[in-house]
Amino acid sequence: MDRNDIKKWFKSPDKMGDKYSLWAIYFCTGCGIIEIPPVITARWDAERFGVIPVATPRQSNLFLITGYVSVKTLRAIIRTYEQMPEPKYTVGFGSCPINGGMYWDSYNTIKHLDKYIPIDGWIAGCMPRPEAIFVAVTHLWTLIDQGKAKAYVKYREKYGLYRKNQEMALGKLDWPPLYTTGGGND
Amino acid sequence: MNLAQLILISLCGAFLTYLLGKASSRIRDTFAVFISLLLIIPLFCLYGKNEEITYYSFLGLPLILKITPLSWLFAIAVQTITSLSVIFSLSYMKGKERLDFYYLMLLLVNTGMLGIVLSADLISFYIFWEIMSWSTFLLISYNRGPALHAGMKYIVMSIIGSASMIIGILSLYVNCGSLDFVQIASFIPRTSSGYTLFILILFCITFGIKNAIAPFHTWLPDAHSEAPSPFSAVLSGVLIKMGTYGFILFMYTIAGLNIIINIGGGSFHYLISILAAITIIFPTFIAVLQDDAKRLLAWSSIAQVGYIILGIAIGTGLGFVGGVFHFFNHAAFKALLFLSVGAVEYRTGTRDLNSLGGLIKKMPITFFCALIGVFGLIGMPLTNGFVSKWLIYKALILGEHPFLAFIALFGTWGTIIYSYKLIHNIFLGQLPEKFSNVRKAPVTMRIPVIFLSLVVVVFGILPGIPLKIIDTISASFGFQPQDIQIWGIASETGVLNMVNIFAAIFAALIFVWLLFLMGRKKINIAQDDSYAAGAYVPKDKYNYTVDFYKPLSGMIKPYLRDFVDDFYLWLADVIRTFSDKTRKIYCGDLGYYISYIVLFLAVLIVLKMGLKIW
Amino acid sequence: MVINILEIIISPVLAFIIGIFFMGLFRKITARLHWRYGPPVIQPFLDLIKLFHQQGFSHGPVFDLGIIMALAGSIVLILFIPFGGICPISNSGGLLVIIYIMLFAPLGIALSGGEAANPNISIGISRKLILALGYEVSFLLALLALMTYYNTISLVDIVEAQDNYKWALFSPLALSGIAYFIIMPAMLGIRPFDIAGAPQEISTGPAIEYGGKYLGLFNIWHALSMFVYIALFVDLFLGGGSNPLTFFIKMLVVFILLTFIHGVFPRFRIEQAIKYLWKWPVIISLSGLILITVIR
Amino acid sequence: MISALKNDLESIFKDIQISAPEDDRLIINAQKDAVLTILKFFKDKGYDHLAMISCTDWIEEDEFELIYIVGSYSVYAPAAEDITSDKSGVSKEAAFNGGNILLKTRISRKDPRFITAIPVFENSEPYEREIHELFGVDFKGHPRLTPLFLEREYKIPPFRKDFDTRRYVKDFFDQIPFVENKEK
Amino acid sequence: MVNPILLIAVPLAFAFSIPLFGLISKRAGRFIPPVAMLFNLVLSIILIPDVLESPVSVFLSGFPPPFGINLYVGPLGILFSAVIALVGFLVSIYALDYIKEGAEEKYHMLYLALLTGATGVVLTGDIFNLFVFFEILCISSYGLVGYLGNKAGVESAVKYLIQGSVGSAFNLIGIALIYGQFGTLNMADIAANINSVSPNQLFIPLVLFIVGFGIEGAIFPLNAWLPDAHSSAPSTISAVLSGIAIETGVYAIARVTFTIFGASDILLFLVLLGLLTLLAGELSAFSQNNIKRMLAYSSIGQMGLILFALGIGTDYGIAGGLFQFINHALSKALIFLATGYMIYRMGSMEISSLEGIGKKMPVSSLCFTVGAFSLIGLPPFAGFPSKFMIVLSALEKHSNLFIVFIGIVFLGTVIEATYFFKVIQVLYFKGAPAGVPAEKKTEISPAQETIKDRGVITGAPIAALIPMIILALLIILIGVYPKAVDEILNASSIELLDRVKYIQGVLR
Repeated sequence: MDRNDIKKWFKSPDKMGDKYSLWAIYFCTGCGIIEIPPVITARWDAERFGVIPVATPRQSNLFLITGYVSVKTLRAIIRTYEQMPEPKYTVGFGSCPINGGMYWDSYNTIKHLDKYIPIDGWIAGCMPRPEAIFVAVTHLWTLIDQGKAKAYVKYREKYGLYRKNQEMALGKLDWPPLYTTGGGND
Repeated sequence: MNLAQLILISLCGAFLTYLLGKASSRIRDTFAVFISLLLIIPLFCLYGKNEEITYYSFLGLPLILKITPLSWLFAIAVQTITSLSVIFSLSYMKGKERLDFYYLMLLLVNTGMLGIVLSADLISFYIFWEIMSWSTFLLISYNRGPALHAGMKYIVMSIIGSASMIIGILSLYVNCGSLDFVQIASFIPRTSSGYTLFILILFCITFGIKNAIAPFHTWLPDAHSEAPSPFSAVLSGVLIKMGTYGFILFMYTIAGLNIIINIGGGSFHYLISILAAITIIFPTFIAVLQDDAKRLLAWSSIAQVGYIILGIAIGTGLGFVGGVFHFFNHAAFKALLFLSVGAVEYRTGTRDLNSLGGLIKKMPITFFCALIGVFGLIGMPLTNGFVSKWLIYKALILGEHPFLAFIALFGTWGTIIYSYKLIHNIFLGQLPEKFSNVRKAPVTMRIPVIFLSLVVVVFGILPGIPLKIIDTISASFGFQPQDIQIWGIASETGVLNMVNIFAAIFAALIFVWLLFLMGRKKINIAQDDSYAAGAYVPKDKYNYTVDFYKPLSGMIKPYLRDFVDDFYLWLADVIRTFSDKTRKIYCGDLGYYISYIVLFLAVLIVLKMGLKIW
Repeated sequence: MVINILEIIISPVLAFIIGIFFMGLFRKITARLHWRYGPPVIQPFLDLIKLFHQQGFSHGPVFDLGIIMALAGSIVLILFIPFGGICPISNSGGLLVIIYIMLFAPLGIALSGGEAANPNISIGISRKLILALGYEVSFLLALLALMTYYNTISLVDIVEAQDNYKWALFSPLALSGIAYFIIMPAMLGIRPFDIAGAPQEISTGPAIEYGGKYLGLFNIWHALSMFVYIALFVDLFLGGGSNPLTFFIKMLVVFILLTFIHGVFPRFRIEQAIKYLWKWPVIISLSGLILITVIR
Repeated sequence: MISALKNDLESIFKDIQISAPEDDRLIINAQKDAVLTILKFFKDKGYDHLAMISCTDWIEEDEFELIYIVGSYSVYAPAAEDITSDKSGVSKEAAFNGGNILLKTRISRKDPRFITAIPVFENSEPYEREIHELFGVDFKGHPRLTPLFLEREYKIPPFRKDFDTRRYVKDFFDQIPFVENKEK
Repeated sequence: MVNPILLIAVPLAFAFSIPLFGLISKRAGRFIPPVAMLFNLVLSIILIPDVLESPVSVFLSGFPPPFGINLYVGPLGILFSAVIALVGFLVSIYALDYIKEGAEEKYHMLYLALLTGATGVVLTGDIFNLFVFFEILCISSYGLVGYLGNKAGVESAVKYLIQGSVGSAFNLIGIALIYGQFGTLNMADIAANINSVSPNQLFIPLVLFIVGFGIEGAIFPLNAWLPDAHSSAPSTISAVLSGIAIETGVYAIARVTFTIFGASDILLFLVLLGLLTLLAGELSAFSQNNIKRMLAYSSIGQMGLILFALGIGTDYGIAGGLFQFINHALSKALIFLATGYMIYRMGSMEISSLEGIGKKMPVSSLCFTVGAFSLIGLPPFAGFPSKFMIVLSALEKHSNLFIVFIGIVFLGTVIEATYFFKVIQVLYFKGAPAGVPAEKKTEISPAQETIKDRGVITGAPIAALIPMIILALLIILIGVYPKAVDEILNASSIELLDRVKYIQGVLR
């Protein structure tokens, strides 16, 4: 928690800015959403760390996917992710987005979310407790510090692959591709 | 180039356009534009000179034309607005039928207005007033359908107006012997104040009807929304201001300042300012409820004219200068708004505020000029509307009329409400599917719109230019001259320095723009790439324009029924039923007819013999 | 002349600092009301740093022009308002100009929101304008009472007239002062009246499409407008303070009161807000004006 | 009261088996073509609420079983004192505290076709759409048998027992390649 | 100096010579009336200058003044005869092409008889002679009203005949009383010793005269015949009737009240009567949808206005009244002629059927508009100076009562403007009708053969357009340059007011 370290603020304001003002847009997918209210209210107060919930993707830079992802919800997740401004970080809650969790053999859920959108960090557990969420946030800070939280750069470079995967899973998408340039866009 | 030749040229120009129209429409169009532009030049160089010419005598009465600073200002406004609307109607009226008739009438209205403004005696004033009235009638009912009803409502009210005017003129002629303004002005102090009040009331009825003051405003909304757009720009820009010219003429040139102030114990001009205040409030909030762009603008014209009359009727120098300056500004930005709405109607075919939207992408210039027009209407700083409203408010507040000032200020917020609705429903929001291939407004439509928006901005930043002229007018009426600089008004009770404000705003804009550039480079995205809670924006179903101020209109709609209009319609029905009854007298039965004759004879004899009346 | 230039530079910066401080305080106090620890007071500043290097999406030239115009309007407004001893441009137009320059901000945001072509934004804007219509009635009545009482339209004269503790709030203008205070939450757009930017109903209304630096400018504008309205209140009714420090303290008191109101009250629906605003504050300010006209 | 209802049923309909394990439930097995008339009969009796239509897949007997669960609000659960109103025209002594009727029928699995119950119960439309989508039962006369939940077409409707989800996941989801990160 | 008797003798001679010309070629008769009227017009214009210096008094049968039948040609008389001749001439040109069927010679004979009767009434100085010419006028107009021969025409002609005869009976009784009283029939002679008799004996003949001439002069309670007569007569006849015949009635009332009885106290009664007629006419025209009835009612209204002006009694007032007479004669004739061919082309008199004629028959609708605008009194047309003078003279009386009267006059103008503008809107701005609505034809003009040639709507023929254009130009000329008729108006109003000068003129 090097928030009060003025030298760091002057050295790398963008990293520090990102770290200590993570505005989260949480998409009420799956059962993880019930964990968010205690995180942002009195009991575990996420605002201490600068994490506040915001209403629209445009204003946010942290995307929490809190639970299993059904095929229909994937469409909304991709749309929201693409509408978020550039330095954006995504955190997957629970085992379902990692590998499908207990719905591993269901015909209707997405197994590996990171085939469709890049994920910076995962929180294991079949619905992690608020403390785990805070651990994830601090972990994300270190990633940002080390410059390893570059999921959005990966999305930009490999957009073609991602787009292909998305179209394989969802059939025709009715919004135009986000990046026309970008590698792997064969 | 004396004044009589001026009027003659514009009159023959009108008829010549009609004849040329028979030859070929191209020649007629160019000739109409040429004649209306040509007339501006002599008018322009008449500034300052006070020519006077008796051009004709009618039944022993000399008809005189004279140019005064006031009439010069009005003449310039009239001529520019008309020529702009002629340029605008070149392309707007292209496909329509009977265009010779349209241009003839438009230029006739222009001649009528010029004649009114330049005439120096009441008879020529009346003659040009009538020419203006019935040519306006023919133009209002130009595009058939409901326009006929609007035209009929207009002509009946203007006939009543001109009837009361002719009675006033003739009683003046009988009592004062001559109809020249100068003689009347010298005659008024000598007569009893009761008679002057009677004359003033008669003329105020006429000018009130033409000016659409509170009780007589009912014809304006129909006339404006039915008339062709270029003409409704002239109609609301300058034509209803002929009433204002009449007010100023009678309250200041003829009656003179000190008479007006203490006539009827000072209540007369106070009554007019209350009437003007009422005219500000109700039409503004009725305009908020309108769904048709031009009807909204029509109601807003009534409200803005209320400001002008309020400025004039307060009776202080500042108020007068503010009122006349507001006339000039209102002519500019209201014509601008009507023309831009006309351009939108020309391109999209509709002016219904519920179905338009998103045209900013397709018609950027029209949007930008309409935006400046709306800023002028609201009175944002840096536009000329602000300066004139500032003057009026200062006159009101320092003139101990806090409640009138409150009504005027509150009217401004009403203006903001309906003018933002106008801009939002036409230009902002999602572009509906059916307007996806709308093209830009044609060039002949953009020239007048751009010129007017320049006028609005330039006179907003450097108000000194027009204020200097208006100050000479107010000085000629006996107000003490204001201390006017190029940048605004400097007086001990409060300085308005527009250049100062402009510099501050411009600096702030530059500073914020730099702050804006400091941030990361922005990415432009399409209009339909907007937040829709994860879904893709559905076509045509993602627009909030229908009944834009639903919560507000729910509350104020019941109170804003137009009672005056219903009263007039009821009156018309009464006359119609009464006339049906009188027609029953001629019932076609011979026996009745003969009995009428004999009865009439008997009654006469009985009256004479029995009661010895004679 | 140099002092004047200096003042012109200092007062916006000072206003920005105080504004940001107020925003931080605002979040801290509401957090403490919610029994939460709450963010550090400089959190809004940190947010700005993040926002300014975050990517911003633009819907077109008017989208940028609108938010720039809004912020420029607030900055110019600050120049007109005497802040303690400092008053950069005091001699051109006075209170009437202030009323009109206040129009820049809502219209600027309305225009940029309009271009963002999102119905939630349009609903937000229409609510904001209707709300403004609501509180404008008593705001104007209060100002007019002031102007007629001191018979001037310049703000500086009003401040001087209230020297050595003859505050307007305790003079016959008390009614107008109370009315002005009642409508302050509506002007600032905080809790009882934050219908226009309600995150739950219309996802922050006009601010939906603002990302990155647009959101940064929006937050700065919100901070400055909070500063302006409170400074105006202090100037008009609390004597305006001889030096910036006393002025700041008065502002702090007023601000904390407002934050308490914000923390406690639920949000009005727009019809309820209008009915309320047109009933009580108008009655108070109208009677204030009548009282003044009677006295004069 | 259940017996009164049972006797009426037997008297009207021939080949149905009725068993009433508990007091408030009546399980009726009926033939395919008698279903609608029975439903009509129950509706007239005041059982105007079709709770749901469900379908079970008897893969061994190569049959689908459609279960219509019919209950009633208006008639049979009158508030204690509200005896007066008999607007529904059914005798009050049939005071039967609600309870459900389960009407079961069997249809063949090869070509699962059945008629729609919309004329009797309008609210059966979504249930039938769901069964059509997840079991592949075709309801004749149904206005719009369009997909309700699933995003994609499935060769074998997913709820059938012979639909192997593991294989489906293997050959659909697992075919989608991972997006390789540079350094990984 | 040409003898004014020719003014009456020549048209009479021509009238009776029409059957002779009829022998040469059947349709030659229609060229006679224009020639006769042209002669009359030229003669009265020649007479105007020397009549202005001193009125000409001619004695027919060579007896000395009080006994012989004398013609008194003052400025008033010559003014009326000039206008009658002008309108008669133009209408007769219009009738060349308009009247084709039916008994043409009889039409033209009656037409000429009517005009001679009118000229005679205007010029005569002898009461009985006045009565005789009045009878010629009325009888020929009965005949002409019933000329169409359809049911409505005959019925209204009979009604007109009965009421006219009642009126002439009253006239005859009045003349008999006067003759019994004074023993002489010469107006000047009666006027000279009028006050040798007590006023209430004089009252009965005066009232009888007013009622008798009032019926022809379309005063309110007496004018019940006018709407039917005008609407069922052919347009040329209704033009002449409302252009000339009604005015002669009013002239007779004016001559009787002013010169003979000099009863100045009856003026207020005339004013009230005028206002009543004005209101009745305008109100009943307001909600009328048959165009000719509407125009008939508006004639009643205009007559009321003229009577009101004459009733004011000051010389400026009477000049205004006479100016209004000129304006009404010209513009009402113009409107009737214009509507003549419109109705004929469209087949029905309903206003709603005249939609979109402005495009099809541009000249006649333009003339209709000019006539309508001048009747309302809009500036550039003849109606404006006349209304100007009337209202001015009323105001000069400086009595609040007259301000109320002026209010009523203007109420009438507003109502008149409303229904005229309604018609103008129908003409120009309503949708263009597809074909000719053949079925609802209430009145077709006498002449044309079958309907087939009217499939396409063409403008009025040239013979009809010339008189209309001349009338329109005259209206605009008088409207712009009123001084042209100013001089003769003042002279004739002085003649009416100044009884003594009239008496000397005749009895010197």
